[in-house]
Amino acid sequence: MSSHSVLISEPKVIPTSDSASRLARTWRQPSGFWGWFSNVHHTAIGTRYMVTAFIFFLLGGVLAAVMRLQLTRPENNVLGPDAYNQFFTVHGSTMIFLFAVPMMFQGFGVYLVPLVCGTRNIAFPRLAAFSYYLFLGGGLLLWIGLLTNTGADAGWFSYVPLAGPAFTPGKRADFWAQMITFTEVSALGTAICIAVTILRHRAPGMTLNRMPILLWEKLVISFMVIFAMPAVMVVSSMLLLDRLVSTQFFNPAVGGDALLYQHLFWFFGHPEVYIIFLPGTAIVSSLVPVFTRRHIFGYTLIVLSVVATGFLGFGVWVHHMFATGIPQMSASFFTAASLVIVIPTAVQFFCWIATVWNGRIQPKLPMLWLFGFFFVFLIGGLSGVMLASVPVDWQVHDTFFVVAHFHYVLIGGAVFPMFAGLYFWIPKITGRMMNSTLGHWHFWLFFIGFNLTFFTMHFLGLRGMPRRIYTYSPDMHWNALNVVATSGVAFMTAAILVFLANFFYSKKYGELAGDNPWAAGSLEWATASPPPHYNFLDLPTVNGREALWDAEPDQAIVVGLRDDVPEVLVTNSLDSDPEHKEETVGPSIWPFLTSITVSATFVGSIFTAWAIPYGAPFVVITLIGWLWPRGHSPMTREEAIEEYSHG
Amino acid sequence: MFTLSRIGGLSHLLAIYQASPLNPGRHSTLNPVAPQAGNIEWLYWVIFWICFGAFVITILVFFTGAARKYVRQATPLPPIKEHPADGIAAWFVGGAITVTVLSLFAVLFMSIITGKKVEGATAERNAVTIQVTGHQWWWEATYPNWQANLTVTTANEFHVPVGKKVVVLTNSNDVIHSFWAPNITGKRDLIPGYSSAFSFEVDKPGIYHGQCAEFCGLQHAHMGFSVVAEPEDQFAAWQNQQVAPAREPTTAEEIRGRTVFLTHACVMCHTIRGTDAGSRVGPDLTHMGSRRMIAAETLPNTRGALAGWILDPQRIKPGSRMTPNPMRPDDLQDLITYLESLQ
Amino acid sequence: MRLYVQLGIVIALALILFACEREQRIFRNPPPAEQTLNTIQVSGLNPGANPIATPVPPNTYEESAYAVAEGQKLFDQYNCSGCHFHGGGGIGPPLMDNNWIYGSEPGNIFATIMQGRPNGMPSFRNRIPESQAWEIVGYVRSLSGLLPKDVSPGRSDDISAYPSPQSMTKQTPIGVTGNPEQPK
Amino acid sequence: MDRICGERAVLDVSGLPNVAFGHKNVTWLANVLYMTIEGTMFALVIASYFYLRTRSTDWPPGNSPPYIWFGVANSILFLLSVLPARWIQKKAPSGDRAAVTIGLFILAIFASACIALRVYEFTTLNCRWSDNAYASCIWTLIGVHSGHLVTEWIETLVIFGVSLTDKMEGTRLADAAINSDYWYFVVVSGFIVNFIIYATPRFL
Repeated sequence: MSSHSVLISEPKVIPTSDSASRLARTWRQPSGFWGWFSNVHHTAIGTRYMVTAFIFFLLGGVLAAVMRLQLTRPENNVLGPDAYNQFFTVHGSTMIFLFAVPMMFQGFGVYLVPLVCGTRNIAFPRLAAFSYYLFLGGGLLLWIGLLTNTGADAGWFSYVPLAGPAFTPGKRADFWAQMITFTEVSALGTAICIAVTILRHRAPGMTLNRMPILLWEKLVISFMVIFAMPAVMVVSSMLLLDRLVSTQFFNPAVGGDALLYQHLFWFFGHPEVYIIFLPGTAIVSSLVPVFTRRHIFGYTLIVLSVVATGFLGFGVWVHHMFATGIPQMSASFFTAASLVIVIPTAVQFFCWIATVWNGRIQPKLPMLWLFGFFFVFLIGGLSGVMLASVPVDWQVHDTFFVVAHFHYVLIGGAVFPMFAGLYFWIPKITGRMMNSTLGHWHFWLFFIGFNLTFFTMHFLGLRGMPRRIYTYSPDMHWNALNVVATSGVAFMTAAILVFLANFFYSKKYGELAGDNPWAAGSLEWATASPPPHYNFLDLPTVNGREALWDAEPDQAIVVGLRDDVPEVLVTNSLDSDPEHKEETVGPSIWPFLTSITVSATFVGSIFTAWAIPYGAPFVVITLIGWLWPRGHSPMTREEAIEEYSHG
Repeated sequence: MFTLSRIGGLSHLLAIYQASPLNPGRHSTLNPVAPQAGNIEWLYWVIFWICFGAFVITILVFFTGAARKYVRQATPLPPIKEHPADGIAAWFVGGAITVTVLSLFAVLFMSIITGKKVEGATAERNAVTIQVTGHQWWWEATYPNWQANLTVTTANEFHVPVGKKVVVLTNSNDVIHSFWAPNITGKRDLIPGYSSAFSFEVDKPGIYHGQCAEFCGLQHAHMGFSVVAEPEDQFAAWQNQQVAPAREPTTAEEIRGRTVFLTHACVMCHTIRGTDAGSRVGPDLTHMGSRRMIAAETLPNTRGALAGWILDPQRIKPGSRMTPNPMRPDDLQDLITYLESLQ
Repeated sequence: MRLYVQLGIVIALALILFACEREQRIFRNPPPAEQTLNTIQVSGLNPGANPIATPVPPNTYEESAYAVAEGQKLFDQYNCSGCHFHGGGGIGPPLMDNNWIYGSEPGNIFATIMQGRPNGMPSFRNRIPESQAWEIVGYVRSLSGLLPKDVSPGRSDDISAYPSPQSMTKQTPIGVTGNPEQPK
Repeated sequence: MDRICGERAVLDVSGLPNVAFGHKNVTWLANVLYMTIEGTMFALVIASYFYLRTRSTDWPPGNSPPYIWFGVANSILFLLSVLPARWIQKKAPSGDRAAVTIGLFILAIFASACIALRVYEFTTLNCRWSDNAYASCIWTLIGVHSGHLVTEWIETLVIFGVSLTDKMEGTRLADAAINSDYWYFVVVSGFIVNFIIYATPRFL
């Protein structure tokens, strides 16, 4: 990093100018134990999402490692069927609901979107904070369940009737269903925050056709969340109602239907895959220009692809149900749809390749992870083409082939870009660079381990090993392949340990990053690392798709926002023209208190329907506490200082 | 010494072969014995090679592009290109999209054709029909006949004639299961409240393994079945044998064994036609001595395995619906003698 | 760091609160070797004969939702429904009300199943293993709300009688004389 | 965009207003997204209702359709309640606090009346949620909509409470106007839900 020594500054921003100190005072977030629960700044919330989701990633990984140990040998005794079923259900649910979406969409989204937009905070910061607490509540619920032998055990999609009242006694499936409620309310809240931030808080000049692809993708994902997540909330609520108050949605004896569950679930479940994968492509599209030193090729094509994926993602859900015996005609239709959705992803791939050809690749660590992404995700995408074909799906559906496929897609489409993104943005978050040598070790260990474990699973699937079996007979000839698959776990574990060591080491002793260590072009690099709570000393204006690269020598800054109250600029959705100024809200304990009352109501409703009428008044009280106007709008400067320095 | 090391080497080779993709395995999509699985295997390989080609080309193009302009030392940073040569790139992207779309069309077309072939007609007059009902965690098979006394009921072992069309009607008694014998055809879910039909015909005589492929609870792993494909005359003989009521016990042990059966918990769940035992909760045992395996393909049908299974099934299949049956050793021996005699 | 310690304590406390037998999946209990061996018994009906001592230990199966749900399945599979229907009663007395001719304690019901009762209830001794009988006892008691709600089964996947044991309000058991049972 | 030439180019936004009404308001957009979420939920439950219809020979299966007149009465009440909601929206941008307060009061009364009628609707559905899948759907639909009704009623009361204090100014007036948008959503979804509950069992 010697080349950018001129850019390096201390990671802690010490405001020097008068305006900076006033801004720092106005946007100050409280500290201390209770301050932690009052903080509503998006960098804090985004970091929390990332850290929490990463911890869940580690926990889910531990479960996976134990399951692999169980499968190493035929008729192994590491786990019994009961524990194994809980392990794989909690593993899947954790990775999807507590890691992938919170990390890729909420974590990166909440942290980055306001910075890339060039605004001071996310829209509805209290809602964002509330969403985080609910996400945490959902995660704790699922894991406390596992630790108290109440771990969900009907698979991460909890098909009925198996998860219904007749076949899963006790509260295991209820814990799962309520975890869904927690995490989906959280994702929906965040989606509103992110969509509104992107639509109304972009820096002046960042018109729709200059919006970085990251923002486009986050916008599309927000809308996908808004249309997809209600489906899973509806279906998990139906499951809860069936289990708790004896509704008959899924009871075939009295007009209910088991396939209704599958339709509703996958109407959410397939868009969910794209909700997980699109943030990955967002990271790729953000990083490729930086490390090829070239504007991305085919901006419009990529944006159109992303939007098309958003729409098509809702039209392919039945391909999870080909083996249910649906009519040939509709199977063909959904095969066609599933193949069509390959095209937008392929288009993005080709555009990245074109960018790589036109640019000059820099051998930096995040780019290495992007290579990993290209390799791994391509395999996952192509095995997806195989699965889209109905007859092939009839054979390999619900086998280890599918397990291999979706790990290639999800680890390839989310975890590899995540690590690329973490190595890229951690300097912004902590102010210090990550160690590149350790990063290379991390990559190669993870890449080798991943392929050992999951590529082998393709063969296991073709050779008839169904998924979700806790053991198998020695005469099935699956032993040797399973040993290979388990051996990869050792590599991946080592890789993750290397990453953790690297993170904690670099956080303390890493090279100082400076504002823009990668010489990147988007707005998050126009401020200090880590960013101050007011994000930008002067709000920027934008002149091109890569704001910093395309800036004119005297690119204008925004003046006229008050620095004595937390004011943000609201711009027009399309052209990003300034429309009005809005005073945003400051730190508050109420989102946390609300999340407590809401959580208590949700958890209570696992056990009795009366929890809802009894819990509702408390929810209302905390909501009123949250939303009741304080002070006058707009406040005088003295009042503002009074409010925010003692609040 | 020489021989030993050679054997050791051979066994290693064998292990390597068994692990390698070359070995199709006994329960495998790549070792078809029926036209249905054969068609799917063909389709699989066609799509596989298309995808393999796509993978190789994409990776080659990508890494060539990356290597071509690779900057070893990034100081000073290369300037940001303002107006790169986008013309070639546009041709590349356009061409690549065209190839992708055409390949996808080919895949779609072949999938639909193969799907039609595999699904076939299920309303054939001359077919053998099997009604398969999924239970937690075993398979019930009925060969329906308009004469009730010619209906065959058995469990976990489906006999089919070679070369003749077999229509499977599916149903489930509790949760969703999935009928899958990969050497024969693709899987089909058994969904409570739905019944569906599919058909296949096995070309090669043999015993083929199958397994439940939709997660169905605690013993999903031990819900196997076998398809015994045999020449038509053997099949007919089997059918005749299965239609008959249970063989009358002849020896003293067998008679005592039947008494043990009828006075213990067995009778609460199992049927032996020709006796008072008529419960339909567990598998029909009228001809259980003729089956190869017990406990849904979990154990071989031997005296020892049977004894272990009757005494403590929860150790073998934890969570299974079969209850432990503590009994006196002589009772157990006689019971097993009787059960084994039910050919 | 302090925050994480505090969070850890909260989680640990929560675990202690939650940890209970409710979710235990009982596969083999008691160990088969310790169970009473069944003997050949030719007659199925023996009301009054062979009285077995009313078992003293409480029904541990009643603490496990899994065991009670197994009892629910067995209740159907062993055709208890043939006489009692789904608890509503028909040929046999209803099991959802508060009327207990032979007592509502687990031991009483166990004895009823094992020994049979006059007027038609057959003895299932030797037919139904003790562990399963205890599971059925749990289910029968849940039908009139005598078990905690989180142990009682929800609705089953058939045309079942309303309400499910889970939503049944607790009935105070009374004997056949109409007097409330004496608590033991 | 005015540019003031000085040390560096600037975009001066000090003259921009602090409050925006209608679609320019940020909360308005969030409210629209929120209604989209809720609307999707309603749509999915209704889709489930029609899906379950295809799995049953007669409809409603074994129950008689709900008693119709409470539903009709409530629909009429919904229709009338649009008037005060619209009035609030008209008056809020001009800063007419008294008019907004009165409008909120009337709207709250309408909402209370709707809830009261809803109680009668619940008693005349002619089914219990645990009877069959049809009944479960009906109860879920009306239950979810009642939840919205009560939420909106509380929200109106709270904003009415705010309007009695001196905090009712600027963005609070905009919030009052947005509350009316949400009331429209409750009304429209109420119409659809009532159509499903009361009309479809009679002709499906």
